[in-house]
Amino acid sequence: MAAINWGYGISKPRAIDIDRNNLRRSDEILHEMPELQSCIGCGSCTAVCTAGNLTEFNFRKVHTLVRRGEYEGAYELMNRCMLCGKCRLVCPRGINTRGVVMLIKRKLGDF
Amino acid sequence: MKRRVVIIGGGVAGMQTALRLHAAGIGSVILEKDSATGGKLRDWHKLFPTFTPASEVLDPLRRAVGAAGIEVRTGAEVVGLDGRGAVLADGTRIDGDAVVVATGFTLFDARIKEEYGYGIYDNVLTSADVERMLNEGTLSMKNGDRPRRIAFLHCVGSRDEKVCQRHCSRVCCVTGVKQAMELKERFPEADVFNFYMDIRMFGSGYEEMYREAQVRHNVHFVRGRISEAAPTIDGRIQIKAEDTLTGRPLRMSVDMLILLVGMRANDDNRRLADSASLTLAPSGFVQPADPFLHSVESGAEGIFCVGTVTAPKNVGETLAEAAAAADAVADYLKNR
Amino acid sequence: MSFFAPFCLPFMAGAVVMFALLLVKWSTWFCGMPRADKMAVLRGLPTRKTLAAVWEVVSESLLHRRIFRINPVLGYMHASLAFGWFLLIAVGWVETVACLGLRYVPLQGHVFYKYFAATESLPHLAVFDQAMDFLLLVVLSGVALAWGKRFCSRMMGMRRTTKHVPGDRVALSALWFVFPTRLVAESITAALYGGGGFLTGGLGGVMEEYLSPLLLARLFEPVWWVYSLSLGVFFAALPFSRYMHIFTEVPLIFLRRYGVRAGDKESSGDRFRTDACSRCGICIDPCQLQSVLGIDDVQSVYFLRDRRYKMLEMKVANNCLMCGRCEAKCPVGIDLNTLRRNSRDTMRNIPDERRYDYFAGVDRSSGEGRVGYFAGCMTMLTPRTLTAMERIFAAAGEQVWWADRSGGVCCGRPLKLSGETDSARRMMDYNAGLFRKHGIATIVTSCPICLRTFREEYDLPGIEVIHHSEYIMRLIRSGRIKVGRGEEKFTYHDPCELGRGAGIYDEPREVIESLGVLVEPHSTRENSLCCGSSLANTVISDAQQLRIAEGLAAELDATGASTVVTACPLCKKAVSCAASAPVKDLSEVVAERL
Amino acid sequence: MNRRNWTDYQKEIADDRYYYARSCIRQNFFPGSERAFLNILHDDLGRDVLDDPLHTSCTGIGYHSDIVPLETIMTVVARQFSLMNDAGYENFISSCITSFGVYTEILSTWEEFPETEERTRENLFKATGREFRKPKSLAHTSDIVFHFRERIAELAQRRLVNVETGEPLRVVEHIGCHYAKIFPKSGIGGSEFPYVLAGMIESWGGECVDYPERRHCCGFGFRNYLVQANRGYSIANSHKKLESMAPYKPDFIVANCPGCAMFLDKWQYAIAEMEGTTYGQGGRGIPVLTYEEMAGLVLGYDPWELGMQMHQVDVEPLLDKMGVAYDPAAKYLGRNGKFIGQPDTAVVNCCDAIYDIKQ
Repeated sequence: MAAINWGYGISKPRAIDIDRNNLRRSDEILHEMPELQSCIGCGSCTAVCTAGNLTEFNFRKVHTLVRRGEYEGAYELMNRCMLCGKCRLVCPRGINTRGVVMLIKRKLGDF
Repeated sequence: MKRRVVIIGGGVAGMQTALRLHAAGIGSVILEKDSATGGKLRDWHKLFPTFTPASEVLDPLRRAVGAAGIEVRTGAEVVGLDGRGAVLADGTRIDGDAVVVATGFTLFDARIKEEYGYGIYDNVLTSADVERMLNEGTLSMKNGDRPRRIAFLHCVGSRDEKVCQRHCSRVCCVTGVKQAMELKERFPEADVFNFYMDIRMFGSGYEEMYREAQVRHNVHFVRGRISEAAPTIDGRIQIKAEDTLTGRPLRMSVDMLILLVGMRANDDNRRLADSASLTLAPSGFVQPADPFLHSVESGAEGIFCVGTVTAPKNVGETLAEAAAAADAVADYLKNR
Repeated sequence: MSFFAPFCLPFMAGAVVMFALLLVKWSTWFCGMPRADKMAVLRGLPTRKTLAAVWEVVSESLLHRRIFRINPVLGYMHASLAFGWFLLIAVGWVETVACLGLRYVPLQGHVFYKYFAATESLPHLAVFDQAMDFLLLVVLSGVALAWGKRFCSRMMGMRRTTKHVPGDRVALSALWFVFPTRLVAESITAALYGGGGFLTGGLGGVMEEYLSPLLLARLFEPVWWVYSLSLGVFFAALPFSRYMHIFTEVPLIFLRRYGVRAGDKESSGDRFRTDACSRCGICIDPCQLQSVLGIDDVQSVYFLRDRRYKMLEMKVANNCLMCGRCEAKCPVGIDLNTLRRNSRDTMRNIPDERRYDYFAGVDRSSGEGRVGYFAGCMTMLTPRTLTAMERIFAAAGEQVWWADRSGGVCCGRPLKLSGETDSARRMMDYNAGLFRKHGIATIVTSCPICLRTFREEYDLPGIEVIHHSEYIMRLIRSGRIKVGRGEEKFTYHDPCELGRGAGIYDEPREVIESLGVLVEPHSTRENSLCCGSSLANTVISDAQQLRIAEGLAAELDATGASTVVTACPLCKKAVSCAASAPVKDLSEVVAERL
Repeated sequence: MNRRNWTDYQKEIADDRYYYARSCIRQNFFPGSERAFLNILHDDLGRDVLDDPLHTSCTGIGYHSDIVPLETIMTVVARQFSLMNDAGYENFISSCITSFGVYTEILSTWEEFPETEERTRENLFKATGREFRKPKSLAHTSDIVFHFRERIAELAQRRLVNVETGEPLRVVEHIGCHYAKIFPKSGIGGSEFPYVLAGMIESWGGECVDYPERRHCCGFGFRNYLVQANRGYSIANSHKKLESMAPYKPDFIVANCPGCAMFLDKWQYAIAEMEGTTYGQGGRGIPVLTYEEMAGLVLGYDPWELGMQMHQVDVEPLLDKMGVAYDPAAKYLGRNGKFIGQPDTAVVNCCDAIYDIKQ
């Protein structure tokens, strides 16, 4: 291939392409914790988050991305969580949020 | 002296009003523009949240109307009315002592939202199509295949400035959940995605249904509105939306796109309102005298309204309102 | 006199296998222990600790005093089997010495002395015949109780009995055969050759009367074979079964006496703990996951079993409230919570040095004072506790440094409980650094979880860590705050981490008694129930947590108190959902009466 | 596919006497196309069309790049109208989609906000002493070709059919954002299911390909291309379209807008260089035609006279398929027979380079 320096490349698409994403791990996560599907995205968890208070970590966003098959970076983001459990106390849907953090880390970290 | 009430519309609202009036010893005549009574419910499969077959509501009503000997005129389109009767399209006048407007609603025409491809792509359906096909037992893709991925789009023709339907149609959310469950039961191997702006589960048992759809049926709810639909090479439909919860655009291809069409006001509400000086709400629905104490009175003497002619309602609310309307009519006739 | 017969072989083989395996196992476990632990053992050997350990071995391994305390019937069962069998061996030894004088007798000679005494016409003494028969009867009664426990655990006052692995079943079956066959073998011997005490002799007499001598003669050798075989099978299976506890409890007692405990990381020394579990099942009953939710495969006994046989699953390890109710009752005194924690560590600890780099430079503390207040994450969600503490500090005229009022870093215990030990250390180091930086002398916290971590894990020289209940008690005692005493009835719920975890039972009670009347709930102090919201459990659902809280709330409501007081934000949240009386933090009820 | 919607969007198109406004990009990159349009209208269809040398750029590129202010562009547009008035014409036709969008937008703005029209009249008068009347009709040149598509079909020397197989050629049409996305009613068929090119393709025997990214922008996007920092985004959009159409194995792309034709053509080369992907049959790229070139081929014009040697992607495979006779030796000879120069062979012109070929 000709090595031409164009000064730019083809920008990566930002779209979440569910046709291309592999939902296997997402399905496994939902299978182990079906209650996660009942998230209505109210954002309470993120609002109280101890780690979110200090960084831009957004639990709601990360678990939603994981459910869409967007795994890249999710493990590292989940690692910002301190597992303090405040989110679990405020979730209106009664989701075991600490369990979700641990489950996502386990599935994405393969342990 | 035998009193007679003219009831315009032979759907569940009209029939129930007639039956309640009959129970109070007041006769009535039902004017139905279609060839049979039953209205929209005739084409409906099952009712939320109990999955009761629509026929289990409709058939007893129709039988009771027949048994009570209530006069039903089918093919009778009303073009004008006042407190003492209605005028039909052919010019005949039907006189009575009071008039009940139970003309119902119109389903939003999904073709207007052409970006969703209804009427263009074979496998884009409306919620009404799904009910009809479930009734006929013909629900499948156009080529007879079983869909592997289905998307529902909420709020088609509801809460949409662009098509002048600002109101919420209320029942589409729960219909979307109900149909998602029905489809999931029919096609367990299919993935079902509901694209929504808000999920409004206002009725008793609805929220439980919603959770059941999520947790037990694994229906995916994506908070984002589909912006457009396009065909793919293998005859599927590619849809685009923003996944607002992740703040990123989302796209996927589906085998079937189901548009949850909203309830809109009848086009001839304006004509009827003008002929009888009724008030219309900005949404085009008839505005009752007030929403609390006179919710079934039109404000015009001798004219009552019931059911979805005043606002989107579900079947249960409509039936209850019909009883209230009959009561108000009886009261009116007694005091006149 | 050779003291040998072919039937002895299974027994001899079994005994050799067992002792060899024990030796190999113990020495590998011991050698694999951290150096510090081994040194502690060596240093402890010549001290009084050794004597204390010997005494404990007698009282616990033989007499089972702790089980007796918890449940006398169960205690008798264990003692009759363990101590009874021990005496059978010991008295048997004395018997051979008494009969034959001081001379070498091989092991099987002692064990099967009745056989050799009969067949080789050795002397036997009636007093020993009677004594040995009595001991055999005691052991047999224990076996009978064990049978009964299998079929009806309630008889023992236990709701549940344990479920076994296949290795256990072999050993258990063999064990059940050992004493009945011994009875039969000695009885037949008595029938044929005479002798025997009231039991074997009596039964022998009955046999002689009703069975033909020919049949008895034919049965004689086979019965001794069966007895020897039972013993051999039991001994060979023992190292692979729960009966390993019989011997393993002994070194465990010594280790404990020498101050060697389970740690944050799994070590081979933990095998002395896992294998010392007798699977008595005493830990099942106090477990609220079992009693309230009917979950019956995660309790300590199953956890230790699964861990020992390397079939531990994450969902078993994670499904525990770590309330400590079972640990408080464990007759062997195994560090159940620590073992579970270090199992979680093995499963989940993935060191990541950069993980919490974002802590760098964070300091959101405010105020200045010698006393620091660390509310804790959960207290942020019980703001009334926070404002009550503010009022108390103001009333006492205390200058306070607020560590985390505008957000801080978690104490690290929740993460540690989940197994991520090394990452939790980063939080602990951060907070410890923060405390040291601000030059405080005392750190007060409202959260028992934080309290325990600060005390056990933090390196805080010169800083005293106290719970707000202790702090308030001191204020009241010293008269720095005055509270109005009324006739109101309070009940108090002991949070797990505060009571069983940190041993703070009396301070909150003293505070409450200075405000009004304290009525204790049915399960209180060391026996208090868990609220169910424990951060240690990441498996059960919110609905299940609520059911546990409802059980606790029912006990608290039953006291008829007008206010439920607790001293943990999590307990407060959990109990408030379920109790009909208002639930308040200790600080709130104090602040209301200032 | 149900095409009923296409009939919902129709517009009046004048039948004769057009005032022709050229396109900046088209006359620079596809000069043969504009020539062909004039020839077809004049010679083949016998219509009166004025190619007025006095008119200027509409300044749409500057306008969409935030360089030319609205008042200025309005005045420029007003001058074009004034020139048309002078010439005695009333039907304004534009060769460029962006110009068409600009004219439509300005006429509509004047309609909604008459004061802006007044100000424009003042500005134009101050600057040039001119006055103007608004055109009676406004159309894009493709609208005109669409208007005469059946007549062209009658005159056609060949059809959009593969002469070897007899199958209709599979054509991807690209309409250009400014044609109907700004004012759907101003485009034939609207913006969702535009019919202007599809109508030509169908009338001339081809088959229109409907693919998922059909409505997507070609990638030009003015500032997205013109600012180098954004150029990766520009090419990503073309890439997305090409990826989406490739499985349909189109025989060629026809573009409405001069910019789109240019970017869909030239980015194919850039993509091949950047990531080694070439599209089209045999890895030779998908030829990109203007609709004038398409009409010219149908009417039997010589491909080199239509300027098709100016394309990045070689058109010869398409010409072979259509059975168009051409002289390979004459490709780079100008009208006077002089050699006009030849570009280096690039990956999209060369079939022996090994690339990941997506058909």
